[in-house]
Amino acid sequence: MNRRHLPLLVTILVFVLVYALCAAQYPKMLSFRVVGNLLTDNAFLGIAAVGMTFVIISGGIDLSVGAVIAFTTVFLAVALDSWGLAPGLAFPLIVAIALLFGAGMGAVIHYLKTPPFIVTLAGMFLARGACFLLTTDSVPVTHPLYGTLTGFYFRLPGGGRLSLIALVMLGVVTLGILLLHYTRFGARVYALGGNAQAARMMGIRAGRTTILVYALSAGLSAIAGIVFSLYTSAGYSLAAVGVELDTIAAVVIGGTLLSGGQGFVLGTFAGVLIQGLIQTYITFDGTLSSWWTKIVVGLLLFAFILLHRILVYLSARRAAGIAAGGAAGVREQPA
Amino acid sequence: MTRHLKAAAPQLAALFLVLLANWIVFPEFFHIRVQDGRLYGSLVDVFNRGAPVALLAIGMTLVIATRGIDLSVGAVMAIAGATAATLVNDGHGAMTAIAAALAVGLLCGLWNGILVALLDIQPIIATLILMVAGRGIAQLITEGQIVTFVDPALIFMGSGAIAGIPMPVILAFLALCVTLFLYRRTALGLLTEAIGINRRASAYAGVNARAVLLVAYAWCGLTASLAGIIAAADIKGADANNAGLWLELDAILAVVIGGTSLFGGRFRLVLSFVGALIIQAMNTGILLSGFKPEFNLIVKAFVILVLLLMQSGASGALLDRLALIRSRPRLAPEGKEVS
Amino acid sequence: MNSARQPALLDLRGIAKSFPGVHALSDVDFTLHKGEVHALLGENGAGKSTLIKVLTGIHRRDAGTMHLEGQPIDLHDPADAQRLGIGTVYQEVNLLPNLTVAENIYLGRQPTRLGFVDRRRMARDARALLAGYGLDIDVNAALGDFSVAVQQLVAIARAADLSARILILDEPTASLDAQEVATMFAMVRQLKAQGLGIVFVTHFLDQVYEIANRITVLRNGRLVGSHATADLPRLDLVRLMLGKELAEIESADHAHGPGRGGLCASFRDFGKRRYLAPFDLDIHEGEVIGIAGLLGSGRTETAKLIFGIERADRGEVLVDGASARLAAPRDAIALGFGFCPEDRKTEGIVGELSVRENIILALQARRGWIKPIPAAEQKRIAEEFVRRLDIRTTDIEKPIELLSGGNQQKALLARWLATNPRILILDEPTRGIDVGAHAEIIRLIRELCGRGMSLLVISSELDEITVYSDRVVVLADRRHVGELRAAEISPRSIMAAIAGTDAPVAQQERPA
Amino acid sequence: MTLIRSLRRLLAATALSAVALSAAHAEDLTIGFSQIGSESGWRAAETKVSKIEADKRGIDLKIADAQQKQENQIKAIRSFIAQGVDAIFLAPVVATGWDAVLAEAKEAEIPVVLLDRTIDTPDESLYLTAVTSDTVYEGKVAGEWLAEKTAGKCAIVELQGTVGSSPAINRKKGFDEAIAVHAEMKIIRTQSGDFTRAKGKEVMESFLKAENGGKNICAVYAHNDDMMIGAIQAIKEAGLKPGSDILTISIDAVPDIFKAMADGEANATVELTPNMAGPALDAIIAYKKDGTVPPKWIQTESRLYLPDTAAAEYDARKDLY
Repeated sequence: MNRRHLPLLVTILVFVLVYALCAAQYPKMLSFRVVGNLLTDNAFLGIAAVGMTFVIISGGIDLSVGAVIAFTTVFLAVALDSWGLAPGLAFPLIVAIALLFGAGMGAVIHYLKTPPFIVTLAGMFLARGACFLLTTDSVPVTHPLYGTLTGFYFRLPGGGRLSLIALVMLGVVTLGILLLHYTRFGARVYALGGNAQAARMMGIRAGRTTILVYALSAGLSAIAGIVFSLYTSAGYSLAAVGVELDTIAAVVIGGTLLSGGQGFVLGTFAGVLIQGLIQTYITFDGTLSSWWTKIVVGLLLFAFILLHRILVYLSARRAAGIAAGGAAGVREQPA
Repeated sequence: MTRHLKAAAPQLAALFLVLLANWIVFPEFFHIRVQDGRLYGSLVDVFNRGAPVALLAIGMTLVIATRGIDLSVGAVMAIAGATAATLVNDGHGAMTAIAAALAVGLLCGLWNGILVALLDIQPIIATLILMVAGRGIAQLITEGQIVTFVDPALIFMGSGAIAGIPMPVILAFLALCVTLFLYRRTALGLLTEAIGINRRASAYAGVNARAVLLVAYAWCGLTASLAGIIAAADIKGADANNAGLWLELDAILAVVIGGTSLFGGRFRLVLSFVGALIIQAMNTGILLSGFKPEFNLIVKAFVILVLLLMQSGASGALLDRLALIRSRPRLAPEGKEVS
Repeated sequence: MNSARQPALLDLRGIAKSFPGVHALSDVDFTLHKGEVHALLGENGAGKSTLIKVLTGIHRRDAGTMHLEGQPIDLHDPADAQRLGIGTVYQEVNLLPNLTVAENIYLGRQPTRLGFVDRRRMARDARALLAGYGLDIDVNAALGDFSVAVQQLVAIARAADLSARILILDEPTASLDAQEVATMFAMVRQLKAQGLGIVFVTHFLDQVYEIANRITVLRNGRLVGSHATADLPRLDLVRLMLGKELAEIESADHAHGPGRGGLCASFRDFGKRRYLAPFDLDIHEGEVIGIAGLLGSGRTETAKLIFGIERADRGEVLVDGASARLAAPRDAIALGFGFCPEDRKTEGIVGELSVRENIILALQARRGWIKPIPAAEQKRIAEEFVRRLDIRTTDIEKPIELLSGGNQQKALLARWLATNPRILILDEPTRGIDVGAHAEIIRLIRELCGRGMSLLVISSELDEITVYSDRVVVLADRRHVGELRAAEISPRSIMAAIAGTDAPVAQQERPA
Repeated sequence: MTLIRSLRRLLAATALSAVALSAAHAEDLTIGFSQIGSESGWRAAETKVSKIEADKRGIDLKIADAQQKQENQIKAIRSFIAQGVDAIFLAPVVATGWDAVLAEAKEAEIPVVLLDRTIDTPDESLYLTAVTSDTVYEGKVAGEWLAEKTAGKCAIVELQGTVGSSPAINRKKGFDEAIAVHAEMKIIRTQSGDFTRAKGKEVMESFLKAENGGKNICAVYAHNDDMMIGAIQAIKEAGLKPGSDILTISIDAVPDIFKAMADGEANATVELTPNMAGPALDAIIAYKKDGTVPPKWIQTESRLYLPDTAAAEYDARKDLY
């Protein structure tokens, strides 16, 4: 096994462990219905989190994803219902707008040398504000295609459903894995996050990669928005508030370092599922007041991070011990 | 002194421009009169309403200087307000309530500090925990209700005035002065900057990085709790659901506008304070302008972009600084070496 | 080999480059031929790095012409240089430790199939490429898992594979031991034979004479001479570099300090499992103890244990006869220890802080945050050391990262001298700094022990160790393997001890 | 191998859930309640009242708090379906976007009751009934009261709720409708106070300054009482008397506004009752018992309260909040 994959394995292990614990208490959680729900309900989160994984591996952060999702839903609702645009036109159009928006943020980050935190914060205000300009109402989408698409699902045993949007998410996760680990672009993203200066000296155009990364994140957020719009068949300017924090948490739980240069799309996927699992568990319990829900979510997050750290620490120590014992004088010691 | 003034030029220019814009949309912007023994006017509002974010920005500056970030300050505000309100309603004196609220804030800060300094959890995630759970704790204290109180001493913290100057402004300035004293009259500021720039080298030089981190987060919790007390006193009630909601973003923004790098290191407390005033001046301007509320966020986004452009374009020195900071872990350009 | 008729591989004429306030390069010419190793030498700040950055497209030149095989070229960024066949290997910033070895070699030009990176082929190619240089490592492991030497070899392999024309080696041997250097030179010779032009920047004159065909010397941003190696005796080279005779180094004699004072600290059975075998060590007042051994032999590890950076898991420390606690650098500092680490950039300087702040940092940390050193006092201390150690800076308020390496090293030394330590550990104090600063630091070492301070000096330069040490502790395989005393100390005896052939002193206990 | 084992366990679990579904009796009902969150005192009171009402009837009420997010509410409803509850209460955070998930509930034969707000759907069979007030009507009641009080002549400033939220939109709409018939009633300034006291106070402060120290303002209309309580403080700090110099009208009827009314600092409030669950529970019990289908809309009262009854109303409510 490669040491690089350790955090990923830990995340998956924790997911299985947590699921087992949940199922031990509520056997109904071990059903296809719950599994189907996990995938469907977290589809938009998963898609946005894939984009966030790229951004964080490149050493940045994107706070605008929730706002872009909301803008996409509002745009689609208005475009399909008020402007009478065909979905075949509206979908590519909104993705293109988002790509441009993300590229713009990437360009500001790179050329004005401003921290991504602030640039994407401004982007968040801008996208959320743009929603209000289109409409402040929540607008239902009545286009017949939506009914067709939402009505499409594979039936799982026990009343579970594998919906179209869940499939879209699984597709995006797969493509994300391919893009990150099996393309030159993916390697450039790692390079940029590992050490921007060294990457530049190795001939990587930091500007282009930065712009592409943020464009990708915004584009995926738009796809997440399309999924969200299918999920609710509506456009709403206050949709997906705070989703950026959920995605960041999912990415970090998935074993990606916020400092950049390391991480996995698959880990992010597991991180999304873990968060979904926590929510499902709390709903199954059903006795928590609003405030205890918040406290418990916080504590579970803490417990998870702690567990993750302990496992990584223990394994790293073992690995270091082996390296020092086996190859003293050749391998360098971690300080 | 002139060097300091020169470094502050972009921020002061930005503040001037925003105030000018306010004056254009509302010609009486600078009118100030005395009402019930306190100064009254839009400019006073900028300071008065800006005080909580300014307080948050003070603590946030210190945390950011250590190369960290604190997302929990908004939640800490809610906890502190809830604590103070509940205690005065239980018959404790205002002083006890305030002291307890500050102590709770300090405790929250220490918790963050422990996660970051001792458990080595990345700050953004470590403080995310309290950001999520903290508001729950505040609601637990108030049971989800707005706890209204009538204690005049506690209310004085929010809407009282001394010599015509509103209490929140006095408290924010006081906190700034105390923090400046604590960090600049002692060696704490130097040590904070040192660990923010190069934690390992500082540790090798004998700097107790953990202690410095703990102090920064604790102080951040303390200033946040003071902001929370003010926010509660201002409306004579602790609103655990909404007090300080999303203010952490404003505070971070204020610090960045103030010119402290998110990559840690050199920090500028006074300019963070100015940054908070710039943000509030912008908010007040939007309210006075009579724009539809739908435009608020768009206006805010554009003002931030313009500020960023000003900081990077108008001041080449700052651009160099940022460029240098971004490339810190790498080689310094040899061309600048002294031969 | 260097035919005058055929155009030079690379020809630079009248290159100039200035930064605000500094003329980094003025009117520099440089010519490189195929199949030669061309050493580019000069003190720190002479303009070597700037010239290289112009060559690799990181800086744009202000004036002058550049020709590659007779064609004029103009470089805008490192990618341009790469495209034209100019590859570079740096001393510090080399590759990306978070990527695998194979990814590092093929970054930007990975073999693809149907648009996707063919990882299997990439690994196969990488293995084959490295095997060609006699390197057999797991190419799918992260580069950061390997030693600096291996990383450096991978960097050269990448650069050579990438650019068939010119290879620039910017102090690539700075952190390698003799054997690793030999491996690297074998690689360089192989590349030279393939017809590459190689620019070699280094501080090690031995290495220059071992491998370079030609030497170009820069001083203060100007060209002072370009000669065939055979025509330039060592002494002349030093003279060219310094612009003066350096009698001091040549006449270095075996002048030791006043000898041993009382026992100051002693380590008994001190060690850490999987880190360093337990050792015994007594340190006396006014004594210089040299610590010798190859890179990775446990030299730096010894220092880190003594300074409390790594926590020993057995043994004890007696300071002035009393048992002491050593759990963190702060404990060590409280006992009066000081430590100048080898890796200045990441472990030594605090880059953005000023020279003054860097100098007083340790003193301030020891006093605690509550008692700041008054501003006037800080200024006095900083200025005193700037003067005494001849730290070249325009202003003590200048960020230390803008100083040259040697001056940074001296400022770090000042940081510890300001605390007036009893025991000062210097890890490679003369590495990567120019000849002048080098001599000065050696002079300082002598002066310090003359004043009763005890010194532990780690160095790869056996000549150097021989000059200043009262005693030499020799390490190998993370073990203290021997100790040499005054008269026994010579480069030869140290090497013998390292090799373990003829250790003159009884070997210490082997670890379990 | 482990896969096969977990699959087997999965199948066993699903079989179990089928048994559980058929075994439901009317007397020991389990109801899942997807609540919006606890964004206001009113909301917390609604949650509290719902629990009390459920306890009274011996019903197991599982409450899932969505932290103001629709996606969380949808997740909660899906979880309730997976658990096989007997009925689902939904207080929708937004009017749109419920069709798909409610269709799933319908397919699983779980009746859904909407609380407090209704939804926007072409298919009314997706829910059994809606127990709500009419938020447009609330705004209208407020507007009509003000028109009567000022004889159709008033310069109004408006404190809106959170931009884009349905009560903000509807309460504005109802109020606008009511004053549209009076040519001399005009909203001269409107801004969002995010439903909070702090923002209500801040916005009112700037309104007062922008409108000649408040002298141009005849009345303030706030979309909820909390913003009004903040606004009242701002008016007092500006040296004016709320309730006489500037009239106040707001919506919700939380205890603190009654206190203000008793003190003569507020003029009127329109009630939004926190007891939505009571009628809903009764409807469900009847439906489960003998299939009685309730009316599609059970409307709660939107009563206007004036200072005369304020003290008594305050005493009656303070424990609920």
